[in-house]
Amino acid sequence: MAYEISLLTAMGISVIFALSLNLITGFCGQISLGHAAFLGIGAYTSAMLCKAGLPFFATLPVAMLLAGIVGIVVGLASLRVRDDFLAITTMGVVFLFVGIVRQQEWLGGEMGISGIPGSGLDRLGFMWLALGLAALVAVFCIYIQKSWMGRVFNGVAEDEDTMRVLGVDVPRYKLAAFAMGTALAGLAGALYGQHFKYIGPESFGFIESITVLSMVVFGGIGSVPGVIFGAALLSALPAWFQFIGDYKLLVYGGVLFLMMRFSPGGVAGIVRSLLQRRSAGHQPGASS
Amino acid sequence: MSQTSDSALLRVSGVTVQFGGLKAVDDVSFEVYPGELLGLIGPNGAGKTTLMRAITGVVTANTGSIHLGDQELTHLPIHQRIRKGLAFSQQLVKPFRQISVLDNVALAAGAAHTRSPLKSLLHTDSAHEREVAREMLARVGISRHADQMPGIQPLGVLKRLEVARALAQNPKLLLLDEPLAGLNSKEAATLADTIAEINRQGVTIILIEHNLGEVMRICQRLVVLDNGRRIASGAPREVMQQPQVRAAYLGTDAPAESTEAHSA
Amino acid sequence: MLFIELVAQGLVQGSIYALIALGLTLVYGLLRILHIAHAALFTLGGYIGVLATNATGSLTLACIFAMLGAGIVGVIIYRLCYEPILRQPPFVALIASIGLYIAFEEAFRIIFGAAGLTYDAPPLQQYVSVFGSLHFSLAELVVMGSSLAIIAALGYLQTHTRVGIACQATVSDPQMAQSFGIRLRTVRDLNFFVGSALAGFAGVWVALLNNLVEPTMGSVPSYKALAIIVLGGMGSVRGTLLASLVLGVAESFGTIYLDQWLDRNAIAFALLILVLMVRPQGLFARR
Amino acid sequence: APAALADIKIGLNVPLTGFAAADGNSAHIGAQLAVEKANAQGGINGEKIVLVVYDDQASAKEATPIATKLIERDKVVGAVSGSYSAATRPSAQIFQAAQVPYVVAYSIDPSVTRAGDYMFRVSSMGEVQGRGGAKLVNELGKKRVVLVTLKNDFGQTLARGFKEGAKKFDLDIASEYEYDIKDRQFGSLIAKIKSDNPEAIYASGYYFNAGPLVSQMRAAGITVPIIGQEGYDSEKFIEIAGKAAEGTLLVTSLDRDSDVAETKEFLQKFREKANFGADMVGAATYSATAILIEGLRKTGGKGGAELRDAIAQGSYTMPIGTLQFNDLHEVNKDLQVQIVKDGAFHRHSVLHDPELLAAPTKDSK
Amino acid sequence: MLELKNLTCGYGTFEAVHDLSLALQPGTITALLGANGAGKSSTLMCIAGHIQLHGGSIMFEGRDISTLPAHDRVRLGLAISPEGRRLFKDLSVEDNLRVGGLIRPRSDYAHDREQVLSLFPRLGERLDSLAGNLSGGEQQMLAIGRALMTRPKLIMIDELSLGLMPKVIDLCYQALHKLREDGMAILLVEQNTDRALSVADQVCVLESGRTVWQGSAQEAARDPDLASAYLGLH
Ligand SMILES: Nc1ncnc2c1ncn2[C@@H]1O[C@H](COP(=O)(O)OP(=O)(O)OP(=O)(O)O)[C@@H](O)[C@H]1O
Ligand SMILES: Nc1ncnc2c1ncn2[C@@H]1O[C@H](COP(=O)(O)OP(=O)(O)OP(=O)(O)O)[C@@H](O)[C@H]1O
Ligand SMILES: [Mg+2]
Ligand SMILES: [Mg+2]
Repeated sequence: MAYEISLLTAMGISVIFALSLNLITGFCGQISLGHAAFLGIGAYTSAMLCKAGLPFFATLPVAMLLAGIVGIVVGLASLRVRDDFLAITTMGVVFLFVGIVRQQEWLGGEMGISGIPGSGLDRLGFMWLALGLAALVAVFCIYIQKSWMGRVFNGVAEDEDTMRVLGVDVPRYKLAAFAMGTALAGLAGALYGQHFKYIGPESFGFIESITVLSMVVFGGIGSVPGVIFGAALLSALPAWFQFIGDYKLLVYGGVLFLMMRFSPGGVAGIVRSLLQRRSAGHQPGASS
Repeated sequence: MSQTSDSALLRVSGVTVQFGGLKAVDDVSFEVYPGELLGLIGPNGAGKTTLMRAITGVVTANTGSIHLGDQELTHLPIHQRIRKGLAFSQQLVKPFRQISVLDNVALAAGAAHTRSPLKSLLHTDSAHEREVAREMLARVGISRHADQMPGIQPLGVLKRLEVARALAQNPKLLLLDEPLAGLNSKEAATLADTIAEINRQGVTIILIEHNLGEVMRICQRLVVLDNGRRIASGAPREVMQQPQVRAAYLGTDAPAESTEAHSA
Repeated sequence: MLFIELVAQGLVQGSIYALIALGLTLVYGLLRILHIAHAALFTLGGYIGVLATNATGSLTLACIFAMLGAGIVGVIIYRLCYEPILRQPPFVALIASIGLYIAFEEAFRIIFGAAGLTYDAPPLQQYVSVFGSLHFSLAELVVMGSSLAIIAALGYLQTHTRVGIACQATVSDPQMAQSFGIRLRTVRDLNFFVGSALAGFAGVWVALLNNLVEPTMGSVPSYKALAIIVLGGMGSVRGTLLASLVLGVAESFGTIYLDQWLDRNAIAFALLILVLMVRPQGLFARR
Repeated sequence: APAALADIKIGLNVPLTGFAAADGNSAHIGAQLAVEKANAQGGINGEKIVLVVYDDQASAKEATPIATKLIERDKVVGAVSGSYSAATRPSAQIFQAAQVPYVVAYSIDPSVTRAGDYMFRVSSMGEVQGRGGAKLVNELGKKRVVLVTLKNDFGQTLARGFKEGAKKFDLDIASEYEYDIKDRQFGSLIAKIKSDNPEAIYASGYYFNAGPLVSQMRAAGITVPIIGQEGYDSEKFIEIAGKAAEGTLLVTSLDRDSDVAETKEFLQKFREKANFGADMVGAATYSATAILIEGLRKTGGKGGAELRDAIAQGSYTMPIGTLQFNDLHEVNKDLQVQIVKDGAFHRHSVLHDPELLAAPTKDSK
Repeated sequence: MLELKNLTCGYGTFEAVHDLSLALQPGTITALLGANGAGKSSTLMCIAGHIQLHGGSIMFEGRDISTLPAHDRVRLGLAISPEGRRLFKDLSVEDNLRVGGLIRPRSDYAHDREQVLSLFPRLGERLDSLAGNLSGGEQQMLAIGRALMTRPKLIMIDELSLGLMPKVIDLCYQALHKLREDGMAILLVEQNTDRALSVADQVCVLESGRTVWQGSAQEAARDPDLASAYLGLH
């Protein structure tokens, strides 16, 4: 059982993390290649505070707050750049994060932090915590989609100039997306540190950023159920692929590539087109 | 009407816009009074669109100032100018392609909800805005297309969508950049009537248009630009009689009347 | 003296970056995709270079093979991978490209082993002194010279020839470009071939400078080359060269004087972010 | 397999894919050799030993579920880490909690053995190796050194140890530089080092850093001794650096010219199986696995506390030296100094200094 | 010269143009008219090779070009100034003209360019500007100029007068007369209906993709229904 518990906990954390990126990239259209930095900020904040004697649950809001604040700062910087420039700037953020953290002795430097005090929950309880939080985050994301904020995000994602013409304060919305997305990443980070009991700078680097973006795009960018599925699947894939041993990453890379090549909308895209085909079968001529 | 510059709704004074070495707008001043329908005309490349963009903040004026009522707009970002009561439809139409024609207009109508991120997060209902949107679509005559996607609409529909979207923002001053382009004469006349009607209902309008027939028909006053400079202004007929306007705009040989009669 | 030597070393490193980033610039300029898998072609070039040199004993032949090999694989990647998803939003191509890169890296490892390959008798290792006390290996000199020459040639091609203009038109509006007699496929194939061949060429020389080609050889270029083309203003050949050299020199000094605060990658990206905050369009805007 | 129920399973986590795959490969071969040898000698009371191997990509994220899986699914009686610190650290916590003995081959993170009494480590800590490096510099009669440090946990602990030693031997550290594990071009670094004019250079790194580093230093005209350590200890280093490798000294644990039968046999078997010569990583993982198996022999295949105590008590003659665990389950041993001569590693000297090279104990900070 | 036989085309399953038959002679102007969404632009894009044919065929100078790719059609002498102008926005005006001249021998470039610039002097003043920065009217001039640079036998112009000031419209129509005299066939899409009717030799009116009226200009002038029913003239 412990194996499944551990896997499910990791999945829950990945789901929160992926949804948080989806908020920024999927909803608001601001591509980010450096999201792992915020996972890291959350993880380090929570771990340091736990070690300082704070109970784990008290560190959660602090981790979110700190990640969110740094997120706003990064957001402010990224207001100046667009599209691919933004992508590369955010990529820079993650390299800076790793570059700075690894030099900080008080953050454990290259060694990272281990022996993080427990949360008081047993492994099963912690799994339910992770899954529960993941569900909450998912509900929150769906709510955003339905609210006016979701509409504005969509507009900003498609054409921010026109949104300005409609009287929308685009920078503030972008910042709001960054703040919410990075705070949630901070939450995921706190859980991450607690789950793995060890964190180091390399755990929050470019690779991790790319991995989470893959989860989002693989599931179907912008689609909450799709992203949940993508995150759950891709986070477990390497473990399930143990049996192909040497070919594990080869297959992983291949799967990513083939998915994009044949269903650019990700899993959500496949589901959507299946549903469409079915409804078209029932009532010919139906469109949209 | 006693039209002093104090009572002006929009006051543009000494605005210059420069792109590199090119002065697209060169020291232009004019006023728009409440309730007016002002035609802004001039040759291609005269700087009309640029002037409109300077008013709305899409480009920043190098010099000069812009006032709406007693508020200075000159250094405000676009969205704040819009919130103070400007709305505009652009020469190149840019609808949101992912949402229906109706939702495009509804999004514009929801300005009250989208004022701040927090407000927008707390509102989900859009029935009222969709109602407004339907009304606007009906007003410009494209109700039929309400539930279709904008991506497949022909130009004429998109042009009117753009006007409807601007109207939905419930502006004090509406700037229209060539709304009639791409419409045939009947459609153009209808939309021009709509514009005049909107104006009668109290919305002040600046209309940029090359369809002189309609311009002469519905505008109360004209401002003419050429090479970035204001070369004339006044009542439409008088302005069109001025030789420098005729030379710049109509070609020296064309009698003004023929051009008017032509589309009227 | 040390100052000059550090500048010189920075320029060597910068011209290596330029060679790698240049091909990426071409591809990016044409299709606007962040082509991470470009770095895999760089690695491929390295492998072909080492294997061919060891087999034939001729570095020149090896360069030709590597360029041909990388070029052809590049075209195949374009045809099979990017062409069908061109209309999709850019991150689709990005993720596909990342997937492809991972798969390539793993394929190299499985085929050639994780530990990498070396030249049996690495050529051009002699050191020569320039201006008295500056020392370069012959290989370093060739890299610098060829990257400058290639960049000059490409810059000229891009702005002064019909092919260059046709490419630019294709970037701007592919459909309309066809209506002016431009064969889209030909232009894109050509671009991918040239860009990938340059990556292959760079691979041979980096493998020679390190005397090592490893499966992960492309991992640094995969992102650093992206940073460079952004710094250079996306799609500008001149900008790419300048950005590469600036970065090379900055790293050269940074790794000596800033290593207590930032590592090499962080220096590169700190520079990038700094420049972008001042000039959001990069050092050179396109064209 | 039908006999599987009776088999005794031991676990191994190694990086078979990803950036550390080359080391993972050697470690895997080392572990297999140990198991094959034991099974050839009749296993444990006639029961075969089965090695359950999982790829952890040298990453914490992958390692955690693997450790759980080894314990829960495969029900291993003990396990070996053939991986880097990033993967070994979190695994250590899990094995400790499950009370499954875990023998660590070459991860040098101090927190591993601090995780609890089910943890064992067969290689010397980074600090110890670093101190050994300083001693070697002193024995060479050099005073003015430049310290080049690989920027990761391995490099930094080495540097820390070296600096401790340097203080003791009164060495003058002229300057100190760090580089990234991905670096292969060291032009600017070398230019600076030349201007420092040192008498010796202590440079940490793995063979893929060290190969280019050493050859570039030699090409740039630096002739002073270069001292490396375990990370250099692979034939690949000599292959990459070529002639420039000649004369390079390394402080390690594997003596290629050893007269010890175990070592000789291991070196030969490894070359047969791997098609390349043994390296430190392979030797350490072999030793860790062999020690775990010897422990199992003593308990007759039983795990848990019995196995822990059995391992802790013995003294083992291994390719990496004669080993005995202290109260923290770290080993005290001599360090081997190897020199590259005629394209191969040979014995240069042995560093014997029980005090300087003492492993940390439970009481040390 | 160009003959459309039962041309049917559209997007996916949607048919934008249905069963259109039309023949164009050298030295004539054909006006293609109709309300918004009638399928005019689709017809032009289909002839240019950018929309797939669902049925029927396109003959050019006696040769079936239905399946010929777009880049070969232009070499046969078919040029288009498309809806929305579709300029190469981040190329300069000069470079846009150069792209237009790509299929011509290098030596003709200077001469062709002179001709276009004498037609639209305004472009001559803006040669170094990026096409995307031009004003609406200037863009329209460039789009037509770029098409003329290919020295076509048949030019298709979508919404000729869109966004142009009266003076330039006059110029354009004068130019059309001249091109016709030189033997070029012209296929014109216009919303400025009476202007188009005044120059056209042949008229075709579409409604929802179907041909509802076709005939010569004289017939068009005589048919009282045409103006009111289909063309929205008062
Ligand atoms: N972003 C820009 N950069 C450089 N030049 C520009 C830019 N925008 C406009 N221009 C130039 O400024 C001049 C005025 O352009 P503007 O679009 O204002 O003209 P206009 O009066 O609207 O013309 P039209 O009636 O043709 O739309 C033109 O010559 C145009 O080329
Ligand atoms: N890309 C597209 N995908 C699907 N349908 C389209 C597309 N483009 C146009 N249509 C549809 O095809 C029909 C004909 O459009 P077309 O643009 O040819 O009309 P048009 O006569 O040129 O109109 P306008 O005068 O407004 O330019 C319209 O109903 C339009 O909605
Ligand atoms: Mg305009
Ligand atoms: Mg059309």
